[in-house]
Amino acid sequence: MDRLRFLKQHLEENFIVASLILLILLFGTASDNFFSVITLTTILNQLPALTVITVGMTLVLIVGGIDLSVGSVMGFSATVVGVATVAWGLPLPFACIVGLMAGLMCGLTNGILVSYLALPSFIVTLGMLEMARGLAYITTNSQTVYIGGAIQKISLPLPIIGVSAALLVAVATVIVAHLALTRTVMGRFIIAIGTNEQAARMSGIDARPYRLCILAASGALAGLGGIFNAAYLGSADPNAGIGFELSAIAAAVIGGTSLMGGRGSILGAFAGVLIITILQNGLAQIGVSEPAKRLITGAVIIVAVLIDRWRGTHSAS
Amino acid sequence: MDRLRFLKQHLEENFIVASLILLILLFGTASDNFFSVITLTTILNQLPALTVITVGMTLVLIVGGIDLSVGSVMGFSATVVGVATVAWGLPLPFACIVGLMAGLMCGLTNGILVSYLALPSFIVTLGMLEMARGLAYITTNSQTVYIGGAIQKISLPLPIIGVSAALLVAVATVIVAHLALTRTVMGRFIIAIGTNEQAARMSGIDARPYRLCILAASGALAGLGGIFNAAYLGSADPNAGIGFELSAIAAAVIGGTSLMGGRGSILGAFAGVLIITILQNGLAQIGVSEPAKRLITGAVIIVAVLIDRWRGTHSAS
Amino acid sequence: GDAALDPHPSKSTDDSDPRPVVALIMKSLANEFFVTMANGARAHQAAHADQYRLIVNGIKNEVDLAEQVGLIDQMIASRVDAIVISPAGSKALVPALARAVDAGIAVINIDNRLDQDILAEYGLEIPFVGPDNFLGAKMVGQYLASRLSEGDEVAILEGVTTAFNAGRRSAGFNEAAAEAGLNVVAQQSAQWDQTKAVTVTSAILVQHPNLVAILCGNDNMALGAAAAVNQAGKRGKIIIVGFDNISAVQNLIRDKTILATVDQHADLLAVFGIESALEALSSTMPIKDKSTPVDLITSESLD
Amino acid sequence: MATTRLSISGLSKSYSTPVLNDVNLSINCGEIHAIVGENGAGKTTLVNILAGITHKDAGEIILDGERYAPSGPKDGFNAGVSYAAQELSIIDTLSVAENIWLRELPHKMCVIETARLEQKTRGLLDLVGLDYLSSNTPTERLSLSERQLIELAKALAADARVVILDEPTAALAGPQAARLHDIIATRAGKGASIIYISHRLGDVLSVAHTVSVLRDGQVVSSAPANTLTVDDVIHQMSGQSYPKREISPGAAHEKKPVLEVDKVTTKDLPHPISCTFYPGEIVGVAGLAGAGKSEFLSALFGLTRLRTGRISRYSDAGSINIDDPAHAVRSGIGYLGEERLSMGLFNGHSVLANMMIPGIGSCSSLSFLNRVAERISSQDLIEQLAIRCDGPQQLVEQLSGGNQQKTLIARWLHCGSRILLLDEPTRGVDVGTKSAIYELLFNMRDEGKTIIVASSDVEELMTLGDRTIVFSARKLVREFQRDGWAENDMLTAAFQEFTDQSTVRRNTGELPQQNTGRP
Ligand SMILES: Nc1ncnc2c1ncn2[C@@H]1O[C@H](COP(=O)(O)OP(=O)(O)OP(=O)(O)O)[C@@H](O)[C@H]1O
Ligand SMILES: Nc1ncnc2c1ncn2[C@@H]1O[C@H](COP(=O)(O)OP(=O)(O)OP(=O)(O)O)[C@@H](O)[C@H]1O
Ligand SMILES: [Mg+2]
Ligand SMILES: [Mg+2]
Repeated sequence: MDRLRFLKQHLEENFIVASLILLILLFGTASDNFFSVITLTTILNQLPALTVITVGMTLVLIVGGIDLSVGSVMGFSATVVGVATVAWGLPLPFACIVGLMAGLMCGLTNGILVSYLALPSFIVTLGMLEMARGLAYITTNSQTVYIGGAIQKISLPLPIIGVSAALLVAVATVIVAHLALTRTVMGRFIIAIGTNEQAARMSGIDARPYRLCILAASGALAGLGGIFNAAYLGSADPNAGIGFELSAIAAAVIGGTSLMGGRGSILGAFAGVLIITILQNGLAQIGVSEPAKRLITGAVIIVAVLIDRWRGTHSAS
Repeated sequence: MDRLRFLKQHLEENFIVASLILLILLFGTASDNFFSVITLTTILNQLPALTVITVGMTLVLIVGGIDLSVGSVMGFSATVVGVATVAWGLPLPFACIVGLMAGLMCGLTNGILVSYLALPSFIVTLGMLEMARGLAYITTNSQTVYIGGAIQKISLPLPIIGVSAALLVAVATVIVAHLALTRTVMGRFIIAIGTNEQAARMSGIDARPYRLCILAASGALAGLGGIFNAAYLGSADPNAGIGFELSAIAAAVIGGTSLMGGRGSILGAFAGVLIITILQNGLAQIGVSEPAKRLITGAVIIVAVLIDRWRGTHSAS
Repeated sequence: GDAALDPHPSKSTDDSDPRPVVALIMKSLANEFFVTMANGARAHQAAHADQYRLIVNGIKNEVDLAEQVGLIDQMIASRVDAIVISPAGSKALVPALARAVDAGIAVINIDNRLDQDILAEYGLEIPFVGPDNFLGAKMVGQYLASRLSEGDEVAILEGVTTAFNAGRRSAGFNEAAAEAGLNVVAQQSAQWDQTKAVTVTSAILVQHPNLVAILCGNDNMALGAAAAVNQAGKRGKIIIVGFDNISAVQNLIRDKTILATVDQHADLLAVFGIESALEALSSTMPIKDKSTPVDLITSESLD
Repeated sequence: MATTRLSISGLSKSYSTPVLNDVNLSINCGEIHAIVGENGAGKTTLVNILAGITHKDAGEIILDGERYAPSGPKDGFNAGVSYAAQELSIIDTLSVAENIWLRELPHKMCVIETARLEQKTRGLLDLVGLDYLSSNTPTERLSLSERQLIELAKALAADARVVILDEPTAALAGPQAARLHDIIATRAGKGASIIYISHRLGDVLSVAHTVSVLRDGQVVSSAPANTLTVDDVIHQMSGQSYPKREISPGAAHEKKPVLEVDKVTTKDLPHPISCTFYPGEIVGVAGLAGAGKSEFLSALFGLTRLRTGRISRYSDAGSINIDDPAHAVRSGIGYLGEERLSMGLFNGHSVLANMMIPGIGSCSSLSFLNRVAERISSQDLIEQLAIRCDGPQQLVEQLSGGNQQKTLIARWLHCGSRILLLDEPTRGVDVGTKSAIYELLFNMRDEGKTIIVASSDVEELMTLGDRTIVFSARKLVREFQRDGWAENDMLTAAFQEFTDQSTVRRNTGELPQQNTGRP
């Protein structure tokens, strides 16, 4: 019984993997230099920020909410890191902690409003989307802050391992979140709350602290994404992360997370991040025009979910 | 009994009206020239596009979906109107029809994918958001198309009535949609489907054609919004409507529509549109800085829903 | 109508304050270029506080024409005396500006030139104060070409493709490249955005291993390109030039990561615009177009 | 000789395992045909196929001489088959009248004619005994039995040839069930065929003309009701019989109280309630529909805010006030709600996950789940309660209604609560399992636990309750000791607050006004 389920789940994730491989093959044939170590490094370099943010988003979606503020919070946190390093002269680790705290604060605010004032998360985080962007502009006086070499080390390959510290942290985040969701009591509770809050309440689970935690975590992860973004750019861009929320949601949903709550997979979401990142890269390598990029991106998002759905009905019947 | 229900509903809408009046008074004291006929005209001129799009969005939300593509579809339809007038030399009414059809096509595509392939509307319309924008760029070769005087008549005040044709159409749309939702059989079905699709199915209602119709209508209304936008600008802007989807959702939710489906009010949504438009106008007249604008906008969105919620718990207990 | 001919349209209802009101309408207040512009304007106003009052507005994103038209209407509603505008689009704003002129408001066009044909159609003459983006781009392109040899592969990062300035700058880059016989192997848009610029540059670097230089339509994209080059381990092997001279780019020019940029003096742009507006309010003579300087910024010129 | 209305032959349906296997059945015009069987026997699946909600794998259905193969519920209605489902199809955001007439709202050019709708609804509400409700009351406010009656009214609204009622009385009190039986007898007298599914075998034998027994996906017998006894039917259903258990009264009042209700009022319970519960007793809560039983239980669990008074929980750890479900569960109180779909089940998740939720602590260490322990516990519970499923990993929404109910009961058995609040615990549960559940409850009582059971089934309360408290019109009116009362005494008490029919209307009908009239 259990074996069968495992196999089925395996197959499900394989469908996403199949989409991924298809995409890679397509770009491989369309572009001469797609299959190269440098392409791989390029893609790996781009992953960390979207990955950690998508992990947060997936958790929020599973608990039955949505977090539209991640992109702005990421931008805000990046500017905080930038200003903390450059203007206040904090050493990098402290600056990063301050950046994380900025993200956490935004997340906590979202969480308190959603949990304890029972406001819809869509609206609260939409408000925060505006406000965190405003804060990012205030922090930097709307200017890009050049940080310089030190912070870039976070996103440059480490000597022996060959991948960056940012990527390691991002992958660790994926693993920890996956285990927390599937193996812990808290994970069960989060899924229960997302599935049927009323029933969870009748089972003695108070949804509010969990909602609060998850939204705060999403804020903190967006803060982490901000650090990665600053490291990636070597500077703090107050406009960083515009539209990131939609990419993160798309990645989560491509990976099988339901927008209705109660259902989702962190590993699947990670596969979704890979698909989106590879798509962006491949399209840039082929050098297609901006309109064509839009058309192709839109189509791939729909087709990826279509494949997922087709698999769903196919394996169910 | 009926009287009481009516009164209650009346009171509910009054809470939004109270928020509105508060906002107007605030701006009236903060800016010398806020209370003037020309401010009123300015605001009335800006209403039509957001109004019709919010009507579509509200219907989609009530039937349990979401339409993220409205902004892009509006842009696409505006460019189609522009190209039809300028490049193909179609007379204005025909060009407008072609523009409406463009919106309708996008909406139908959304509708078919959501209803008959059972894909989540969030993702389908996210894909359409990208694709329609790509189409808008292709249509105009990424350039603003100058249309000229004829189309502007739509958004200029009519001689005797003193308001524009666009506004008349928009208000008519609000009224028709309100009556359709509250008085017709189809309205009941839409509410039923949005509340509990399974139960609706057991009662012999097939959700698919209704979902399809509503999403198609939302596309057509976005097309209408595109015509209004082109009329407002006197030219077709391929970037028109970026971020409109979030404004429309915010307006709908401020007006009491639930993102969970089954509950919502067209009149409330219209009040939401007024709040958002007045807010934008007032902030511009005071001339606050961009970061402050963001902070205030975000806060107003949250506070408006907070007032709504406070009213909800208050009248329920 | 008649109001347009009135040289002193002091319609401000606030009689206690006789100073005229000048509205500065920009493309965005979230972009350093326009922040500099706004700061220049505010500094000027502070120095000439007795002469006029200032309202500064910008739109949320640089491409939202409808929002900018809305701003113009709001300024008409606020009964300002003059509008100094950096238009988000060269065509779509003309009708709204025509309304402003009809309402007796003096209008000055800065930064991004309005479409002459459409102005003519409305019978408008709106003075223009601004730099020549094409010339600036060509200038930095030529400076770059002097470091390269014929046949070298270069790439262009373009801004938002629908923006007029983006097109002018790309055209300037292309002309400089053509004159020097450089080979433009890629031209992609990174939407003025730093993060997108890294993605696009990284991909171009993979696709064109022999690339020697990248010309960027603004400094944000230049910063992104520099980060991408750094990540690809090609630091020092690829020359980058930008546009706008934002403060963050100056460090990189000093350490030679970025070769050069162009300063179009955003602060002066607003000041010249406001001065033209004040002139229009106080004289009956038609106001002449003014050209603002474009300067090449290199590590030498920074010191 | 009556003519055949519906003839089913060779009907089969399989999911992962066969559910219906070559079912043959024939139903006449004017006949009340009962279908009985254990939980998971396939009754709901069978009628779902008739209503067009599920599609058959094989077999043929003849309706009045014509082949009948509905492709959806709409086809079913059009063919004159109306259906009151086990999982109620009430839409919360619509009014009573709109729910009843949803598929044929009276309209002129698409605009709903409110006056005609109201008038069409009035008669139906009177018929099912909801005369005190206004036809535009929103349905989300109604109690479970009221919702069940609305579902019935909906099925009776159309003048159907075949009326399918799947456990229509599961939440109804005696008088209401009797009323329903009168209604269907009248309908049958006019020529309609009624398919009646119920686990209340006494009712079945008194109201039905024919009784068919479904077991292992097949019809094992189909016989006139007057030739059968309850024991026969039970035997045919399960292949075994259940001897009546000797009930020993609980050893209550020996210790100090565990739960004390002190002058409590809530929004829906306006009259102060005081009572005390002790370890080692089962307390029944009786009352008619809307009497306030459920409201009382949810107050005990901390779900409803108290207006006045307080509820104290005494345990070894001291005394606390119950004001929140999370506190209640932590202090060892378990609660089974009456509405299993919205208040209990986590659809889309496994039986295991559904069972383990409140007691998950015992299957985890340092908050990490112990999957082996989970599987073993859930397997045990499945056997203990005879839950028919493919294993602990099956999705809970695929279980039959009765088995879902058992899954929810299992949840609290596993949790080891000291106090159990059970609202309609055996709703839709078959006779065999019902006695197994009673057995479990008695054992728990004998271990010193306290069990409070609200039920609309008087027989159940007589069996279980060491004492029974009776609500009438949202007021606690009487308390009976075990064996100190007969069914009639309870009814008298339950009607106590209603001196005549008009008071019934006023007493319950005033509710919505109270709610909206509040500031
Ligand atoms: N969608 C499904 N997938 C898998 N199995 C199903 C599904 N629906 C029903 N079943 C199985 O079919 C069997 C019969 O279920 P059904 O609901 O018809 O039983 P029932 O006789 O109505 O029982 P109850 O008295 O509990 O209502 C059950 O064992 C159930 O697990
Ligand atoms: N949310 C609500 N708002 C208003 N009235 C309510 C609400 N919930 C229940 N009621 C009313 O309160 C009364 C008591 O309901 P309750 O559910 O406690 O009845 P019950 O005794 O459990 O009946 P049943 O046997 O039908 O379950 C009913 O008349 C019901 O209509
Ligand atoms: Mg059943
Ligand atoms: Mg009840």
